[in-house]
Amino acid sequence: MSTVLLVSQLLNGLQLGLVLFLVAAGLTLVFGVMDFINLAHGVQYMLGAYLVAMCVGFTGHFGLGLLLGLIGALVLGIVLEWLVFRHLTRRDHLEQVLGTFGVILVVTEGVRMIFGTAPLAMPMPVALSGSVTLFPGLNYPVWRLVIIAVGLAVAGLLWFLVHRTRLGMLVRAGSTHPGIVSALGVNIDRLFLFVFAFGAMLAGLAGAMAGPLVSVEPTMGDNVLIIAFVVVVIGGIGSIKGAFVGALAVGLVDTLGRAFAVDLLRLVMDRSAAATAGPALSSMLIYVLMALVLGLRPSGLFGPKKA
Amino acid sequence: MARMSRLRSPGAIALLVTLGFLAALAVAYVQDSTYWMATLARMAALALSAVSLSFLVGQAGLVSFGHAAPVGIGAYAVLIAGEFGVREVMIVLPLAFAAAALFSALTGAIALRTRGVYFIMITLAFAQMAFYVAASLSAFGGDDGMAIAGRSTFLGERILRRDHGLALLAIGLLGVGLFVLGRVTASKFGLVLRAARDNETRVRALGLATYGHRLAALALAGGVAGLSGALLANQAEFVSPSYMNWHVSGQAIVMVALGGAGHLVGGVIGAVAVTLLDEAIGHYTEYWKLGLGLVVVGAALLRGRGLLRRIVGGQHD
Amino acid sequence: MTEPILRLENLSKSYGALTVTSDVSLDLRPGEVHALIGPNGAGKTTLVGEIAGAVTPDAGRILFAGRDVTQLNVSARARLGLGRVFQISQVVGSFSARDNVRLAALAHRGGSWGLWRPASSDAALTAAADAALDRVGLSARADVAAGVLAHGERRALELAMALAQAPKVLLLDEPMAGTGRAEGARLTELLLSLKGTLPMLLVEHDMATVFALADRITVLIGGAVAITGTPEAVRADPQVRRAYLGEEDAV
Amino acid sequence: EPVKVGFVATLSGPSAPLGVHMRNGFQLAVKELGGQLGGQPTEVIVVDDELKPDVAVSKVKGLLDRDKVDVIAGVVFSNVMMAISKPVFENETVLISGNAGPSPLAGKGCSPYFFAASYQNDQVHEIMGKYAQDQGFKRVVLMTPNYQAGKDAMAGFKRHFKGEVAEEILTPLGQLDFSAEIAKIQAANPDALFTFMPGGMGVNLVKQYAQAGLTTKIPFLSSFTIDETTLPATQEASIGMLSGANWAPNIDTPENKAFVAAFEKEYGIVPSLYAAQGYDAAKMIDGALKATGGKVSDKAAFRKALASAPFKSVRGDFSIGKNGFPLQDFYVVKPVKRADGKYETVTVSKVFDNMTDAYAAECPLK
Amino acid sequence: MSAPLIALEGVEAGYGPAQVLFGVSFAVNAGEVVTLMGRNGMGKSTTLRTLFGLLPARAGRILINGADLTGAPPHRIASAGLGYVPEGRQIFPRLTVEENLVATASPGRGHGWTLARVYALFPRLEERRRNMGPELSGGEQQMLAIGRALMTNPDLLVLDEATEGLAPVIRADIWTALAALRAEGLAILVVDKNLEALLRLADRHVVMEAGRVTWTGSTAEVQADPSLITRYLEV
Ligand SMILES: Nc1ncnc2c1ncn2[C@@H]1O[C@H](COP(=O)(O)OP(=O)(O)OP(=O)(O)O)[C@@H](O)[C@H]1O
Ligand SMILES: Nc1ncnc2c1ncn2[C@@H]1O[C@H](COP(=O)(O)OP(=O)(O)OP(=O)(O)O)[C@@H](O)[C@H]1O
Ligand SMILES: [Mg+2]
Ligand SMILES: [Mg+2]
Repeated sequence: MSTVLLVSQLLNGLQLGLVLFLVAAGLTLVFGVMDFINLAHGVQYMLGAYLVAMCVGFTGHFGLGLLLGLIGALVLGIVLEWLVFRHLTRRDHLEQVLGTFGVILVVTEGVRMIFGTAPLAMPMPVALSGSVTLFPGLNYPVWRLVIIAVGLAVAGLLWFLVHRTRLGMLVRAGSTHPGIVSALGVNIDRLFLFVFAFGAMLAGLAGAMAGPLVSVEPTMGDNVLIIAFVVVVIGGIGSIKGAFVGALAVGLVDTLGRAFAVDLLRLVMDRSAAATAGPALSSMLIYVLMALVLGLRPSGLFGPKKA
Repeated sequence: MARMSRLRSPGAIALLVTLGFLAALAVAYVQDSTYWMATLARMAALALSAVSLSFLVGQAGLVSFGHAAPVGIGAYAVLIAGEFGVREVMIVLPLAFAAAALFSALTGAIALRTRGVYFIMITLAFAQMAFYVAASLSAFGGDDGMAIAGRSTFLGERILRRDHGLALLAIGLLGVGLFVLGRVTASKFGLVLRAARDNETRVRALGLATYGHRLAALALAGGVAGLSGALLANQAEFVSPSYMNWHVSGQAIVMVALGGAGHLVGGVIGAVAVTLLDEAIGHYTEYWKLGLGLVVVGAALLRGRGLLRRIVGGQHD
Repeated sequence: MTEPILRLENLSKSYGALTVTSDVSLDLRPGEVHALIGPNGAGKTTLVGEIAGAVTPDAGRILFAGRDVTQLNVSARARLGLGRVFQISQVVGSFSARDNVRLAALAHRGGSWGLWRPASSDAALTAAADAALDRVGLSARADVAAGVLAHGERRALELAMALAQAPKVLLLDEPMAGTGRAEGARLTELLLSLKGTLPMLLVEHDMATVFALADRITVLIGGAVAITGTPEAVRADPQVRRAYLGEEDAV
Repeated sequence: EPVKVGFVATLSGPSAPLGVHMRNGFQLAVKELGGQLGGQPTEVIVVDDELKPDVAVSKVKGLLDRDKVDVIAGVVFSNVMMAISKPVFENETVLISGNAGPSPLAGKGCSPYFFAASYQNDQVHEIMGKYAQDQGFKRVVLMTPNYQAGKDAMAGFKRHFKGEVAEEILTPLGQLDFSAEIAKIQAANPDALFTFMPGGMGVNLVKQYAQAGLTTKIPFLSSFTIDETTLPATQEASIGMLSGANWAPNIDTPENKAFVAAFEKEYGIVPSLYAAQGYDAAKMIDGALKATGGKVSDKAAFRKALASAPFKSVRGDFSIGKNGFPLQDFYVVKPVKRADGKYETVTVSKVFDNMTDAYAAECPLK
Repeated sequence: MSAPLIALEGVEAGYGPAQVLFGVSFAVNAGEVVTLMGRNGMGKSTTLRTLFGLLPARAGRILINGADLTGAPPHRIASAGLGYVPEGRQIFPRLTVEENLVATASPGRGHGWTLARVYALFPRLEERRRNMGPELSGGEQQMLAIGRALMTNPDLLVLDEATEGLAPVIRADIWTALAALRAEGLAILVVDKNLEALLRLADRHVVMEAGRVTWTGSTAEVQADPSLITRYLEV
């Protein structure tokens, strides 16, 4: 196994992990802060991709389109919060699952009615669409490097926001005692709205980042949602640090598993058995990882000790 | 008061539901609508699965996001037994029950270390593993799935071949399932289960080991779900990993939530509602999921608690 | 001298740099009320947790009824006869008060694996529950959901549950907290009536209760035993007065 | 005697575009025929199989029992086809595939009630195998999703390709990110890549392959990966890649010209081979009914008429073999950008002429 | 004379179908210390929750500085100058001790409470400032809840069983601290079981019975007629 291959696979894992982090960060915040299970988070990822694709197409300028699209995602987040989600916070988890599942159906079908079922193209600046030589023998797509940079920047920003600002403290306080926070003079509804819209925008950003790599279609959020949940619980609910570590772990395990599972299995079994067992194993790997983590640490890596 | 509570007794509820289904089946039979008979069989099977999930969610407080796995395992039990030439209901059903219960108990042994949302997700993880294992069983159709050798027989008779025969079996199992799970809910075992759902620290401090009770509840619900899977496999005469898709688990939760988790019948109501909605809207528009979604969101928003709690009233005791 | 029913030998426990239990040894004799007092954060609740099995000590042994229970978990110890009243009420909120106590009685009488007969049809269970509720004066509130009870009533319910459990030893973590004058007086009376038959380890900041009930008092300061002795000896101890009792007239 | 057609298609989920194309093609034909098939007023009942075999079976039973349809048509995916074929055949109803052509139905398990307006699945992979062989490629990497159709694709490719298979990569179904696999392919540095990545997976792969800058270095040979259902999403990224097909918009027959124009006018999108097959499926029923004088009740006559392929396919050469599968031509196609900015495939070369599938010989029907 | 700091006028409230408060009326003036007394379950905590808007008032009015804030969200009521020490401590478990204090603080108004002053009042909190909320002992949590309310710099401090579970010496400290706050002119509304201390601290007393105010009067009146206590607070 060459170093080049290993390095590029590590980069790939990192990049996948950071996209997952962008989705999981919003999810874990909303989850941790409002004790709200938002299944519709994947839909916001999808909407982000659609909005940015549309705005870029409309303005003909990538940066401007991205900005407009993200604002759109923020606005849609606010609208959804206002229409549906705020009526579901402080309710049973089961009802939240029900309500947000309904939102998935409605929004997915709505997008399908408007944009059709066919996947959409995501225009991208030419400068970012090629690949660069990182070192001799390793060509790497520029866009994936951009994703890595954006993901790391957002991670830093979020960590600072949550752990170093008063807003972050309120967010953590509101997650367990919303009534008391508000009885101590803080407008809790506005706080929740903010967290929610911000989470929606992050999901939208993730969608926009992934858009040039993947098929932009109405159900693109489905699988991402599940994997993001995996990330969130591996890291521990409500923990940004956990989401970060969990996302990188999932990204790396998934990528490296797909890259090397077959080769590794070949060491212990014959070629054809490895060829079939390998892929089956690598698709299971992140779930195995999750079961392992939760089996050993029932509240995830960085979750509060008592859930 | 006394009469009300008798109406809410497990026996009365199971009987009412069974009679309701039987009446619908009778109408379908008279009209000779094999379609409706088949649909009723499917509905009863889905209701059975939803009832078992409702037992877990509402009584034990264990929200499983992997309920499709025991259902699928029950279905695969029928398929695999069939491939070995075993098609007798009296063997196949216990087999489906046992296999699904075993799976639930084994995975539950680990999953029960976690609580709340972590439990939701770890059950999903195990169900996904079951899904991928099923998809790699190339001898049994792999990802594509496989037709079962034929519907199960009852004491050697091929009475399930006719749709009303299968529907009768499904309705009967649903009635029995409701009755048994209802009794268990009201029993001392159920009392401990519900207490542990609300305040585990207290139950432990009383000297009751919650783990065993929960594990037993998981195995029981898993087994019942396995029966549901066996029925579904017979109804479709086809088994594939898509039985264990996470969408199916999600749909089961939606059924339970829609009907109200506070009472086992909520599962029946949810399953019937979702099936009928799918049927009713799906016939008119390609965008039927939009309609379903609107109904689901509306239900979640409009209702503080389960539909049924409105009708039947308070908590089950 | 009678053999103590509960004995702690050199228990220690730290959280990081903070030592919460420091080489604590004490015993509880049959029929005795042994009070455990000390400043906030002295480690009383932690010690109760170690006895109950919720907190694992770093070192030391716990002997209960002549048996080493250090390795047993919470429910195993409860089954051996350790009853506990929590500092922060732990009741099953959605159950009626009666069902809460019924649950406790069930734990004591066994049969929690009864899968078939309705729990409500067991008359003996209901009778035991009603008796316990009556003892703490909650009969009138038997059908009210525990989550809806006022704070003070919930304290009484906790005690009723502990009684229904028919424990060999009762661990009481601030049973008086939150009870009013009248309820407090009744509780003290109830505990007095149990005295002599049921050994109790009593953690309490209400000095009136402590001095009314305790046969012996152990004062914990900074996780370590400062003094164990009769109420008079403890009250007279200057260190205890300074660190704990203060100037407030302690009845 | 009005005709009722039950049309089964995947209309929700990520694979919906395929079903939508196929259904649109079918409905376009019915519309052009004045809402009639075989001169009879026709009702088409469309159901969504959700790509779940058990759901499909349940809905098909509804079509058969409640709606009492005369014909079942459509079906994009083979697993759905395998699941529904049994109840449909037991009901002695004709099943006309608009796309799925699983091998069991072509070989020993062939049925007198089954007719395909499409192809046998393996054939499309065989095109690329033959093409790779003809091009003189020595080492190729094969990559498909890890399921039966994927393994069939590899087998189909290897039927005509005699060079070395450097690596066989199986990927999880529904994969989003192919970076790991692309790095592996790059490291293996083969003469070409053959892949079968239907739907959204294909879109992801095409985009990521192009971004890695591999299109010009390692030829991209594919089946069911690049067509008019995915081109709107991949656009420029797909240029330079190749695919196998039994149809392309530029096939030069009058029927095809008319079909492509009408489809674009009606739906505003460029038709794909699924649309063409759906269209042909309707024309096939129409032709057969015309032959029986519009009678659906005479099932034997209807089947006999169908077997004679009584219509002019948009593909030109088209006849039905003894197992119900067509004999037709197969091409290598490539995507191009049209003057109006839309993308479509055009034929590069014809690889097989009037080809029979590999399983027909095993079919016991005479 | 200016309007009272807070005034409840005929307030009714309850949980679900159960009504708990039946026309509760009383007022607290600026700088005044008022107690709310009554046996367990009489509605004291419910009154405070309704005052803070955590429970909707079904009838009646809640006036703060003369402004009608009935139905206003809790944060508006708190911002009007009310600091709340809820029953059962309710500290924020995901925050450190120090974060608990500063998260909801509004510095620079009212009586000028700062972190330093709170730490001076409760040195134990300073020792544990980096610990997470749940790691505190019961009594430490109680101190934290009081400190947290002070950090909002209220004009009226509302304490619901704030000395529950505190060591006698600390309890004494808190009564001393409250007396000092009172001397600074801070108004206090207090629910507590410790009658002797309440009589020493408060100006006026409001006694509740079954959701109704059954007696109000001054400390002098209580001291003059000790039978009041037996009548209202004992069985
Ligand atoms: N999990 C933990 N992690 C860190 N420190 C802890 C933990 N649990 C308790 N402590 C600390 O241990 C000390 C003893 O706590 P404990 O609850 O036993 O006190 P206590 O004597 O019961 O006090 P009180 O009378 O106030 O209830 C406290 O300072 C507390 O902060
Ligand atoms: N969350 C709740 N839901 C329903 N009823 C409640 C709730 N909280 C309190 N109650 C009921 O309201 C009544 C008054 O309770 P409240 O807590 O106001 O009493 P209190 O005077 O503060 O008593 P205590 O001295 O015990 O704290 C009680 O009968 C209680 O059962
Ligand atoms: Mg304590
Ligand atoms: Mg109170």
